[in-house]
Amino acid sequence: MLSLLWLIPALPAAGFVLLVLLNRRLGRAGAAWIGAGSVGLSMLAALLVCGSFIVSPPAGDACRQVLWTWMDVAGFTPAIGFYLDAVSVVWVLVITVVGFLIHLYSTEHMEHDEGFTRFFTYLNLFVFSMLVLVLADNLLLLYLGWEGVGLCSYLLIAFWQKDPQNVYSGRKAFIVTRVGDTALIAGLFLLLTQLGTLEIQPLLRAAEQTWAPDSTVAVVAALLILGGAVGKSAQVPLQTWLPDAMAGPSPVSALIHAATMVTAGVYLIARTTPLFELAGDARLAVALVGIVTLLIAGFSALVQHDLKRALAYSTISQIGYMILALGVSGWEAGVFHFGTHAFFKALLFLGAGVVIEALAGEHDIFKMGGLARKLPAVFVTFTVGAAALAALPFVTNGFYSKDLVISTTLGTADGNVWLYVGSILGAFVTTLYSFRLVWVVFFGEAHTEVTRRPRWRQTMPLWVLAVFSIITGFLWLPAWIGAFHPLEDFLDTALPPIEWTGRYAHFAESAGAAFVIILIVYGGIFLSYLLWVPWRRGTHAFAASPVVRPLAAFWLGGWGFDWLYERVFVRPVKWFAHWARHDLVDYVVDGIAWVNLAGWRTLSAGQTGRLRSYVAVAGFGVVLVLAVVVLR
Amino acid sequence: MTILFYIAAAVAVLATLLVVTRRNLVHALLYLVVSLFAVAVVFYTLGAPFVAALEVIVYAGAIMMLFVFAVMLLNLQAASPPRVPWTAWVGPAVLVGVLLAEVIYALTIETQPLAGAEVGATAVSEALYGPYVLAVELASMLLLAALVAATHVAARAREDQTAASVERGRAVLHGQGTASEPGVIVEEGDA
Amino acid sequence: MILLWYILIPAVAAPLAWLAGRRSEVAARWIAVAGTAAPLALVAGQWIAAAGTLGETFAASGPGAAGLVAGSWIADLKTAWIESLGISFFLAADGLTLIMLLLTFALGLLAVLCSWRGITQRVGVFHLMVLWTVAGLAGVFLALDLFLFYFFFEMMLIPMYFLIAVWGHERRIYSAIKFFIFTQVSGLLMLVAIIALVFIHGRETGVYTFDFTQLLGTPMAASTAFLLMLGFFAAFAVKLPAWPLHTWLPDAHTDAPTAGSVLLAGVLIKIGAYGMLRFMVPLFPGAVAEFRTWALVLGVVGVIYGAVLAYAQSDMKRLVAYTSVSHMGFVLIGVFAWNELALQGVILQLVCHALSTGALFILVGGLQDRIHTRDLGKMGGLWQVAPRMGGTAMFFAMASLGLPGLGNFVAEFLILAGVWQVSEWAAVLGAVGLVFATVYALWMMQRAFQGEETHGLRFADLTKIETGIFASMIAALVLLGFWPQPLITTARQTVDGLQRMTAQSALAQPADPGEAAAAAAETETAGGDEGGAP
Amino acid sequence: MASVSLEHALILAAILFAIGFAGLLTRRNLIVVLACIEIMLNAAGLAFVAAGARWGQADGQVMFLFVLAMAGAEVAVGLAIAIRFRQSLKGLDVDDADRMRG
Amino acid sequence: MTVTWGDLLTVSPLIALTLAAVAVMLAAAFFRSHALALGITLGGLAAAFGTLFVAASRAERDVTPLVRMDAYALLFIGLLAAAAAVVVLFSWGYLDRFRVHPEEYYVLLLTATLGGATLAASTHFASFFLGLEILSVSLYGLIVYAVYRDEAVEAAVKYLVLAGATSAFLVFGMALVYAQTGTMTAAGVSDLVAGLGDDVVATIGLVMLLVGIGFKLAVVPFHMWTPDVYEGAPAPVTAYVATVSKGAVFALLLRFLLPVSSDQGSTVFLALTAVAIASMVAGNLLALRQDNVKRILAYSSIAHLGYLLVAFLATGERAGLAVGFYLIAYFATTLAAFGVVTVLSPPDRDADRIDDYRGLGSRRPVPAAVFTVVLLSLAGMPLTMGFIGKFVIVTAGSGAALWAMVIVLVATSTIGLYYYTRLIVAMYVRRRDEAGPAATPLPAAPGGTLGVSVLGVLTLFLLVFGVYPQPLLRLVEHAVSVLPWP
Repeated sequence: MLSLLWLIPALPAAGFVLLVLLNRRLGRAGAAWIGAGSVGLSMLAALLVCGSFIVSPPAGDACRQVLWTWMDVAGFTPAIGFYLDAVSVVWVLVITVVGFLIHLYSTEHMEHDEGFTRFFTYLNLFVFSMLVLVLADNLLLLYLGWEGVGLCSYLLIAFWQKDPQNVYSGRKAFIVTRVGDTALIAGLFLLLTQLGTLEIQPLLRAAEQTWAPDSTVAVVAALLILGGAVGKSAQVPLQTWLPDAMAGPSPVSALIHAATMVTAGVYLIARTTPLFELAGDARLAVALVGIVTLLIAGFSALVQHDLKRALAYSTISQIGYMILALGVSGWEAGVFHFGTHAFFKALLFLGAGVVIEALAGEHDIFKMGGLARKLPAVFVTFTVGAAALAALPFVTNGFYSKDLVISTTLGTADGNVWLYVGSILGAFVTTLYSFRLVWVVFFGEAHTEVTRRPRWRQTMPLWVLAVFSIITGFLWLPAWIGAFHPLEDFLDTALPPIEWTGRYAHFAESAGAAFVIILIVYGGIFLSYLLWVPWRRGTHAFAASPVVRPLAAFWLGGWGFDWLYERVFVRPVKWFAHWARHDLVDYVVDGIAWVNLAGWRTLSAGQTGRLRSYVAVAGFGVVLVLAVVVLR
Repeated sequence: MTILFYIAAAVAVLATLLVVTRRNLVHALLYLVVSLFAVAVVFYTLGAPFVAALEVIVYAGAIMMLFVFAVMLLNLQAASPPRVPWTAWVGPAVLVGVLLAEVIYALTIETQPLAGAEVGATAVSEALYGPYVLAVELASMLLLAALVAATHVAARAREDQTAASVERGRAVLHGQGTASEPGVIVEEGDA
Repeated sequence: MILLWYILIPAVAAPLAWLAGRRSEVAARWIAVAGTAAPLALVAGQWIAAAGTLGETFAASGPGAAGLVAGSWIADLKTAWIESLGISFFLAADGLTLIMLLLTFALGLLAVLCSWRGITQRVGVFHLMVLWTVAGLAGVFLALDLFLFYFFFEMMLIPMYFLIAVWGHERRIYSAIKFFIFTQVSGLLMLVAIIALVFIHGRETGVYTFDFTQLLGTPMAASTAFLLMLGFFAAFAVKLPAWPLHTWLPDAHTDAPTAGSVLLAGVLIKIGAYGMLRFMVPLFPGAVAEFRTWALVLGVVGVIYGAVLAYAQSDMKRLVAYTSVSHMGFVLIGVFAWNELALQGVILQLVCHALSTGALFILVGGLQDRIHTRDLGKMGGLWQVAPRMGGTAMFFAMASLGLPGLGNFVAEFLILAGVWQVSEWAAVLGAVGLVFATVYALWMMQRAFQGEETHGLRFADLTKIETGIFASMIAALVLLGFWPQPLITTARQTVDGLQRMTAQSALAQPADPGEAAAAAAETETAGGDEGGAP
Repeated sequence: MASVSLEHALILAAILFAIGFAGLLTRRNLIVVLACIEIMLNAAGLAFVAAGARWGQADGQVMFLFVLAMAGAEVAVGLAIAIRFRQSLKGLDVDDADRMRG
Repeated sequence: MTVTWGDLLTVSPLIALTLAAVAVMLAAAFFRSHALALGITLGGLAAAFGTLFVAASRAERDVTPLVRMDAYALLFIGLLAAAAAVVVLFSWGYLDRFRVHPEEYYVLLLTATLGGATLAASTHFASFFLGLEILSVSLYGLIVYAVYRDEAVEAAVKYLVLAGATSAFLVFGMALVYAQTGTMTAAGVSDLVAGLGDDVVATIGLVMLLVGIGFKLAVVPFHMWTPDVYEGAPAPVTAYVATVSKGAVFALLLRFLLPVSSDQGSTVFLALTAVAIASMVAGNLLALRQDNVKRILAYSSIAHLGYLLVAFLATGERAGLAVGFYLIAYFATTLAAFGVVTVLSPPDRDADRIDDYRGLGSRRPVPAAVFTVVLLSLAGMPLTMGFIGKFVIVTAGSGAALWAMVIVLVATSTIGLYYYTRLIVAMYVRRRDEAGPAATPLPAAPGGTLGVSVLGVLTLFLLVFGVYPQPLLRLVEHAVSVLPWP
């Protein structure tokens, strides 16, 4: 059954090609069937392949399928080949399942959009690129998927291309991620030069054998890979593009900017764990990036007016948690949190999509309100998603994964107290902003009328995702609840298990740490209820007070990164481009031409036409030469 | 004999200076004749009597006659061109002075006395019809060319050309007439 | 003997096209198509026939530099031409030449096809000029005698000059003469260098000849070698175009007719790279090693300067022209890195750049025929008016910013990987150039195709011919993106030969990554040295 | 007879030559210009005769003969052109002949 | 030193030309017919050409110390005769329009060619001086042939006065050289040049000699007359002046001053280098924005003489080959160029304004095509003889390591590109703003067919020897090998 591995990415690719070729002749229904159908089939294939992988793991817990050698140059022979192991199984399953649900959702959500076929063309290309990224057996093919998803995110953000602002956001996303990609490709060159190959497994083996731990080349390689991850997963300092990416349709935000693409960075680090094991400083850097991002994004999410921007900042914050987990060598915790986060964040975005569509495109949460009764299904599913985001204890999957991550920040050798405190603070803020959305959007008096009711193709995915947001948590129960952690055993086949060897390891594993989180979450929920339901006016007044308003504005703008980058990078390039647009070197060339013309003018003036001046010139010539003769 | 050389040289130089500076054309030409006679004497002192004679006969005799005829033909009288301020002479004088200085300096580095043997007409004629026989023929062709050129330039324009025939010539060009039809003499301006 | 046909067919077709053109334009066009398609078929045939032998490299103990070159041609033809000056009519072809010929004739065909409707005045003479350029180009790639190379190098100038001057756009006469003078001055400098080389060789061995294979490896003082190398470099840097000598390219491209731009971008500027690979580096390896850092600086500046200038342009065709400057910056650093990775990348880049930039020029040409302007300010929202054209433009914009999955990415990756082994900062700055490439590509797409359609432009989408052309180029680029191996094997023997020629000099690399991997596998500690700086 | 040194003769020739050249540079009347050319040629002839005398060969005088012939030819054609000059430019001022310039 | 019959045979080409001139004059005396004069002239030139082979078969070469009819001289005499023939053919259609008798034209043409031939064969001051003067005097007549035209008279006066003055310098120089060395033969001058040392008077003599030669070659600083004479003289005569008079003198230069190039430090060498560089720069710069086609060709010929001097100053047999081949290329190109001007000239004036050539490509395609090939050859573009010529010169220059001059050659020849292509553009490209037909459409000139066919032959000559120059190179190599190379 594993031989069907190549079918998983091939199906969306076939869908993409079909949609491109039959573009004109395909009606909406045809496009929907091919678009969603190809991803659905890919999901089935994925379920079959991953199922047989889980049920009867192949030798060495991994299987590699090579289609053809991509190129063979001076010993560098990357292949178009796919490699399936525990990590990629998780990612493939998430991508195909969430992907199919979102495709189904989109068939209805985008019904009235005239670029319907074009939308599914780009979506299929995206799913293909993402699957290639996670299944690639060598870093060059991974990079192909990596840039493919970057392209599709640009195309889909700028999908409604009539409005230049959307196109600008699309461009911004592509360019900022490309900055990150430059670091990644530099890493590729370093690895290729030092280790001779880019095929992941042999590369990692060679690295472990030839590189001494904490040697400069190992640290540099790891940092470059981190640079790539930071770009794609919208971590500090390259996170400014994700909030603007909300200009795209909601399914796009759900699929690309919540579930799959933004976690590509996490996948990359998880895939190349041995490199990070060799480089201690790099792991510290990863942890720092994680903690800083989760705090900044958390506080920004707290003050957003736009529903989708709030969710975007929340995504950045949650990915910060995953990166933090990887940073403290809690590799499997990061993967687990990715799995849970994909479901509830997709759910929240799809819910937001329905809400916005229902209120005829209204994004500002303070203009919504009182939707609980009008859109009951959305209210329930959205609340489940928000709860999972806030890590409502025992019930939601978010609790189990976030608890695990927070405890690893304390328990592992790399963990330390400051990281723990930071993650706790982050958890508290997450709870605040997630339930803030629930209270403000679904409670209080209604401001705008509901015009459209979602039909089954939009609500069914919401319910499925809600169910997943609950049950996927039970795959890895913490030690103090029970010994049931099939996901951990499964991931151990590919990733090094978590070693609880830190100073407070005992406390971190115990129920005590979990209790602290439970307290934080309940406190957060209660506080948010108070702030945004009974004391709503008070909170508004407080937010508008002269002391708090500048701070709120600062957080609203994403801690001023945009402002900084505009001045430091964008303006100088624009100025130089404008200044040098007539090509500086051309002035030199025209200067030479001018000199020739000046020469012509003077000499032709010399041609006076008078005979005596001719004789004089001749005479002068002779006298000059004779003078030289006589004087030498 | 050397004294005679220096006197003749002085006369020649003075006469040439006067040729160049005189306003009146005829005076200038006459001074030129004097200068030529002086040069003829110098030739004699240098032991080249044949050439001295030739100088007088051909140069002074023939060429100067040409000049006088030309002046007469163009009946210039003494119509001297507008008085050129003497300052016009400064530029050329400086230029030529430097040229002269260079040559004289070069010549005065060391001097060799002349052989002194007189080379008479016989020696010249032997050389003339010995190795230089071809040159004589060429000289004759030179004079022929000058003859043809001078007659062509000075002669009137083609007798049978009139203004009318010029028009006819242009008509020919546009394919209405034939080229060989004769025309009438074109009256040039007064001689 | 077949090599002579490559030059003769277009050369003979040229006057035929002119004569036919006096009576019926269509006849001229079809003769031009025949004049380019026939040799294309011949080259393809020869390529397939020789595919078997091209693949393998020379045995480790392969023949020395001089011996190698003599024996390694697929086909060669040598006859006496001007004996009293030691000049012979020497044509030869190997893997690299075949690729270049394929490119020449393919783009010649495309040039003729894309001006099927665009060119209406003096059609006969137009096709005479196009075919004459194609013949000249074929000659340049085949010539192995340095004088013959210079002869064809200059011969191409005249038809291209007329193409720009007669059928060009606004500032055509200025651009045409600028193109002519730039190439002529640098060509003459190369001529002086060639002649000096011949004299040095003559004094050494008593044999005055322009035959490249004999001139190879002429011993000379390092300083003279450097000067001669600079002479060659001047000619090829202008043609390439390398950074400071590039200002003729934007003018020539903007004011050339579409066919002219396609030929210019597609093949003419490849002569610079081809010349460096074939003649300059093998003849003066020591001098090239000395000049390497400077060349890398020029290349990198070219990449970034080209990209930023492209972003700054308001004329679409000028924008595309500057992208060529940027892409050719990669080629320059690739050539001077001179290891197998970089060289294969350079050869691939020549092909892919020809396809992607050629397509963009045909597109801009088509657009100009429809809306009679190239000013991006006057466009906007054309995707609604012509979605197929929008989609194609998007594809080729992606190709020019080096999107993986297309040939350009593979080429640029190989080049930068090769350059990394020589100097890390050049590779990193090259990669940064890719970011700037994204900026200009997306900026062009936004101003031309996306955004609101405000100018009320209505025109027909792509015609059948144009769709055919673009489809073939898209297919080629995607194929090269996912399966570049045929091209790599074709050029392998040449690249290996070139490497052997410069094996003794300072240019040779420490062990290639291939061998490094084998070394790593036997757990021999390669240590953490920072890249193989020579 | 013999004590005149070659250089003195050559100096004399040089002086005459220089005066002729100066006249050529200054005077504007075509006839005088032609006369100056004659002076220069005559001086050159003198130099040749002096050189011939130094070596005691007849070559110098033969060359003078040819110079003489050439001078005659030059004057003949020169004066013919002078006549044409006067008709076309209404005067003999050489400076008027500057219609063609640049 | 009596002249035997054998000697007469050796000198037969010169004799043939002389007899032809006299024959034309006698025929004109009986009855004036243009066709007869043309017939006799062509016959005479053909005879001269024929007798070349007779002279070539003769063993001893020197006829009296004045003239040496060796292979070198015969090659150049053949070249000059051919050029004269081409000029004569161009003149046939051109002379009818003049209101003057055409017969004297042919006499003067023949005597001029005789002068040139003497120069080519001369090895003695006497034949050098007389050849030069016959050429000059004949040219005075030819330049002012259209006597009623003011420009012709103006040009003739300038040429006459300058020629006279520089001849005086020449003779004075000869006298000084003779005074110092006692010999007047080419061999004597060559030895003088080789062993110049510090003999100041001899150097001054040599420099003054070069003044005469410099004027005829129209190199800077003696180039000022060129544009005016080229513009004033009738087109065929300009062709003659630009080719035969310069070619003959250059042939002589190679014979007299060969060893100049051996000692690169000597004053004469430095003077000639300065002259060469100045000619190349001034020639090209002066033509940059010139609107009169004949003046452009005049300035370009100054520049080309600069290129020739570079070849002359290079050492070794290769220099001789370069000079020989480039002269032939220069002859063919210049004759064709002025041929085009002749063929296009309307009766009342010469077609020398650039507006006459605007849009010529559509109106008169054949002359336009010829003129394009000519301009490309002047610019040294491949497929034309100019390309091989420039290549051979750069080879000679680089071989002798004359780097300064080679670099100047490279730079100035590209300036040349500008004004050559400016003419081509004027012929073929209509500027956007130039609506309607060309400014002054030229009326068709009579007797054009003969001229156009000669142009065709010349263009063919340019292209064939541009692509396959080997036979010509071998011919020049044989001819040049005769000279006493150091």
